[in-house]
Amino acid sequence: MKRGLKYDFSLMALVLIPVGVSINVVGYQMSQILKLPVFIDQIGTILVSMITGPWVGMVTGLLGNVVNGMIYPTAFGYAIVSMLVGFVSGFLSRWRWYSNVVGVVIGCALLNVVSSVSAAVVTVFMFGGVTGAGTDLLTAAFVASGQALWDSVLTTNVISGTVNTIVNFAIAWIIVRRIPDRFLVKLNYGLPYIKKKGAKING
Amino acid sequence: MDSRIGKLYPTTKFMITLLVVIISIFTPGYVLQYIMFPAFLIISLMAGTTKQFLNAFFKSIFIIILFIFAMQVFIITNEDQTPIWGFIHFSQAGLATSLSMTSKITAIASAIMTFFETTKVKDITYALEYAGTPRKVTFLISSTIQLIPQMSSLSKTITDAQKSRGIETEGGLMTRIKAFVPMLGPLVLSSIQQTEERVLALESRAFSAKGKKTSIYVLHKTGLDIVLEVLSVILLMGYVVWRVM
Amino acid sequence: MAYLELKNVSFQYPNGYTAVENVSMEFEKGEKVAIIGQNGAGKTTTVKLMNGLLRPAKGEVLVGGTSTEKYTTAQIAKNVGYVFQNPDDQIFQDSIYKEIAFGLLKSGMGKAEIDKKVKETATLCGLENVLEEHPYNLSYSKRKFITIAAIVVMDPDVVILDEPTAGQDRDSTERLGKIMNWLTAKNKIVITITHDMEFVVKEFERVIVMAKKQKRRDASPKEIFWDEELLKFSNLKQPYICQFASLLGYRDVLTIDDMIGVTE
Amino acid sequence: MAEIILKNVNYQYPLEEKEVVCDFTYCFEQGKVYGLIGENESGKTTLCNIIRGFIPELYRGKLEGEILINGRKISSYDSGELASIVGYSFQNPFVQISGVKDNVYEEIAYGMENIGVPREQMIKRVDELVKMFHLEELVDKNPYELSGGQKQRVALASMIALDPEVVIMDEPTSQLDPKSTEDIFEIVNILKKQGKTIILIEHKIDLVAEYCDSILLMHQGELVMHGDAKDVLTDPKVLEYGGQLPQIVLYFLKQGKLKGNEIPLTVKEAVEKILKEAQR
Repeated sequence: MKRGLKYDFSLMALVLIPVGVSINVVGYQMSQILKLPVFIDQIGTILVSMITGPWVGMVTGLLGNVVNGMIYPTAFGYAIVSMLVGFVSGFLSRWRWYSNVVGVVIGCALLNVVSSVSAAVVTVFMFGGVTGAGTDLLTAAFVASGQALWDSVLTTNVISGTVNTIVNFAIAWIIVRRIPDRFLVKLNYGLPYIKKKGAKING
Repeated sequence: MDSRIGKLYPTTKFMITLLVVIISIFTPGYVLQYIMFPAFLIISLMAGTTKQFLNAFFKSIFIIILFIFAMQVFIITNEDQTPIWGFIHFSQAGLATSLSMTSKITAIASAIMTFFETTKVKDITYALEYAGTPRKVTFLISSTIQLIPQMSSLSKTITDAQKSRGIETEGGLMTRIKAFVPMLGPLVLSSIQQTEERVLALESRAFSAKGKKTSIYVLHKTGLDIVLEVLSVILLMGYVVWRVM
Repeated sequence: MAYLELKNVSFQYPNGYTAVENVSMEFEKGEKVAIIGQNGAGKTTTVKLMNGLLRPAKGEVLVGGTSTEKYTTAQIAKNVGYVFQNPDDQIFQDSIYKEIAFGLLKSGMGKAEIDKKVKETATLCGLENVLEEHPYNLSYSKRKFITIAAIVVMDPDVVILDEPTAGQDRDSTERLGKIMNWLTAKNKIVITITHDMEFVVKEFERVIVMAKKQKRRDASPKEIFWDEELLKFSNLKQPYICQFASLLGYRDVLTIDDMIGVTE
Repeated sequence: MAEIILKNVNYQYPLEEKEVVCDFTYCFEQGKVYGLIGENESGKTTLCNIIRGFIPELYRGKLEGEILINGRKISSYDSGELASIVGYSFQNPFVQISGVKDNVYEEIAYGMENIGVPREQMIKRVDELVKMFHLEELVDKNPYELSGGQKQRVALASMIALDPEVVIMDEPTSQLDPKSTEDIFEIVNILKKQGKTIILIEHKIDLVAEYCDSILLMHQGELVMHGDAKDVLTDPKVLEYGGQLPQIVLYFLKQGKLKGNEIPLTVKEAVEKILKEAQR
């Protein structure tokens, strides 16, 4: 099947992008309201990338950071991280990694590596190794113990990122499994999540 | 946003912002860059957006700047460091790095914040469309900006509905974690369900119609816009010539 | 003694808008009450005060003689169940069975008993043949029955239905009547907000009219629908048969049978 | 002249085995108001989606039969063109709005912008519509912040902005209170006077009786009864198919003195009839 950009960016996918961004924002707000100790702000990006593929996922990630950046410009710096998360997650979904446990575990690990490394690059080269959040203390501790700045930031990101990635992914995954088949058939990447056996898209 | 600055054409403001960003990146030292902060503070005073400007600055940029100094000057190992206490030491090289880095961050962030605080998203999308950006792109921007507050308030209704069927949102960590999916789930499912109808609603408004589109909302460039734009271009060219020579 | 009681309750939204002013009402077990009134009259605010989603600025809400002030909404929900107007505000499971069973699963009830209760409630709500379906495979109006079932299955003493008749066809409206009667037969209180005057005439003996933030009258349908001054003030309309009777000069007619009676 | 012809139309949603619309044949004429009634899930909305071309374009699935609009096959229209021939309004007022405009004035113009209507012409048209639909107080408000009834009115105005010949309204009042319902039916009246063909899905049968010329009754995907409102809505068979009859009709049927289409449909007609007979 030919899968050009035009194929990926159907009107349905286009309408889902703002929804994905809003889910990122609302997910974050809810985690604040519930005082959860994790950073939940990628649910929408992961979710949308799962059902609409890498390119739409990437745009969702980008748009989320653009909207955020309009208020807090540092978000522009991290746009690349969200874009990569959406992009990689979209490919994993296209390759059907998300339909079995092994794929999910490896996929999560891969997502974590991608986001940790890209975030570390931004943090080190644009912001001198700090993010303005509590995790900076961890980075400082690594640096103080004699590690190089780059290693320290990366280690911090992997540590804090693992929990975040797992939680973000897990919630997105739980919810995707609950999207009705009726809707999934209308999406170009919805097929792996359809529960009805032997389902085919006709027409 | 109804100030003189707010009413400037978005492209004008964008060009000035871009000019500041380029100059800040390529000018050595830190004095010019730091001056940008009070300069943009004055601009936001004139535009009546000081509150947002300072709020965003202290919430995101200021902390980062402090941390960069702390990290680069006192913690990171440098060759010229003089010990103070334990792992804390002072480094002149670290100070130089911090000044260069934080000054650029300050200048660029100040310019970008001012741009978005003084420019309506609506004006930005208009200017983008006028400059030939496809409607699909501007659609994404405007509908996202419109949708976020709606989803946010819908999430409050959903929280209420779930409380009404006995889901606790307060208490121990486990209780709160358990509340997350019931709170977010309906939001996602209903909004995904609605995208279907939203697509139909958009099609009913000829969203996919081919051909040229028009706009009932218009912005006009004024003489001031032209002057400022020409000035920005001249300044940029002058700057490039000066830097290269 | 009344089981559910609102005592001189007022409510103001944080933006300063007063939605309900000095409202008092009492509900006895086994009662079925309709609340009618124009949009913005304060109906939904009033019922949200009953289950603690909103807290009164003045006055108090008593359930079983105890003030609800110190309880969370989730705790009050055990006694006062509230079915939201929009079913999509609460559906998040991938099968109707799970959606209905969700509340019971947390209560520590045994599996067999849960299964029995879910099936019984589903049958009452006309969902017995679609339990394994995804909630969103049903139409919007049918989804409302899922949320009704999800509340009813929890066995609260009070069930509040917010505009359950909106968008329902004849059979579904009749089913609503059946559900309400089943509940009152079990000595529950049913409070229904509705705009469907024919439904009110058919199903209720007690009607509360709200208008302009206050309770205006609490009486039988006959008294309400022939109180022309009240209807005019509250911007409500008589049921069609009443309009018909009124134009022909009859009074106190409520149903088709009444009308046939007076015209014979 | 707008004329919609459906010939032996069958449709099945993807993943479903049952046909939602079976063997539907009908001809909708210009300028009439059609009431499409029947129980929930009897295929009414699906039928409207077919007429609007959303099926099979957006829903996929299997569609058979022939659909002609003004003598041309529906599939030969492009979607922008169809939007200005067949207008569609939805049951749920909350998704009706475009979601990209921050005020009602521009919201109404959105469809015209998309087909490239010149600005001066748009302004004229929007001003007209604002007046016609009594939206003066709403023009500066954000469409998202309107009440359900207001949203529905704005959505209808935005649809009419494209001046479609056919207007489909899918349960426009189901989520509205009586006052807003009246406002919507007022609009139906305005559109009728403009000579538009209107297809109205509605459960409020007493209002259907008052405003519709012809009735189509659907039951399990089939068109089981159709004809003039006076003929269909006085026939007790409607009840057997899960449909409803107006209160006044139910009264006369039970009373048993009048038969068939002698029975008045609305309060007004009934009172007139009785008073006339009393004079005689």
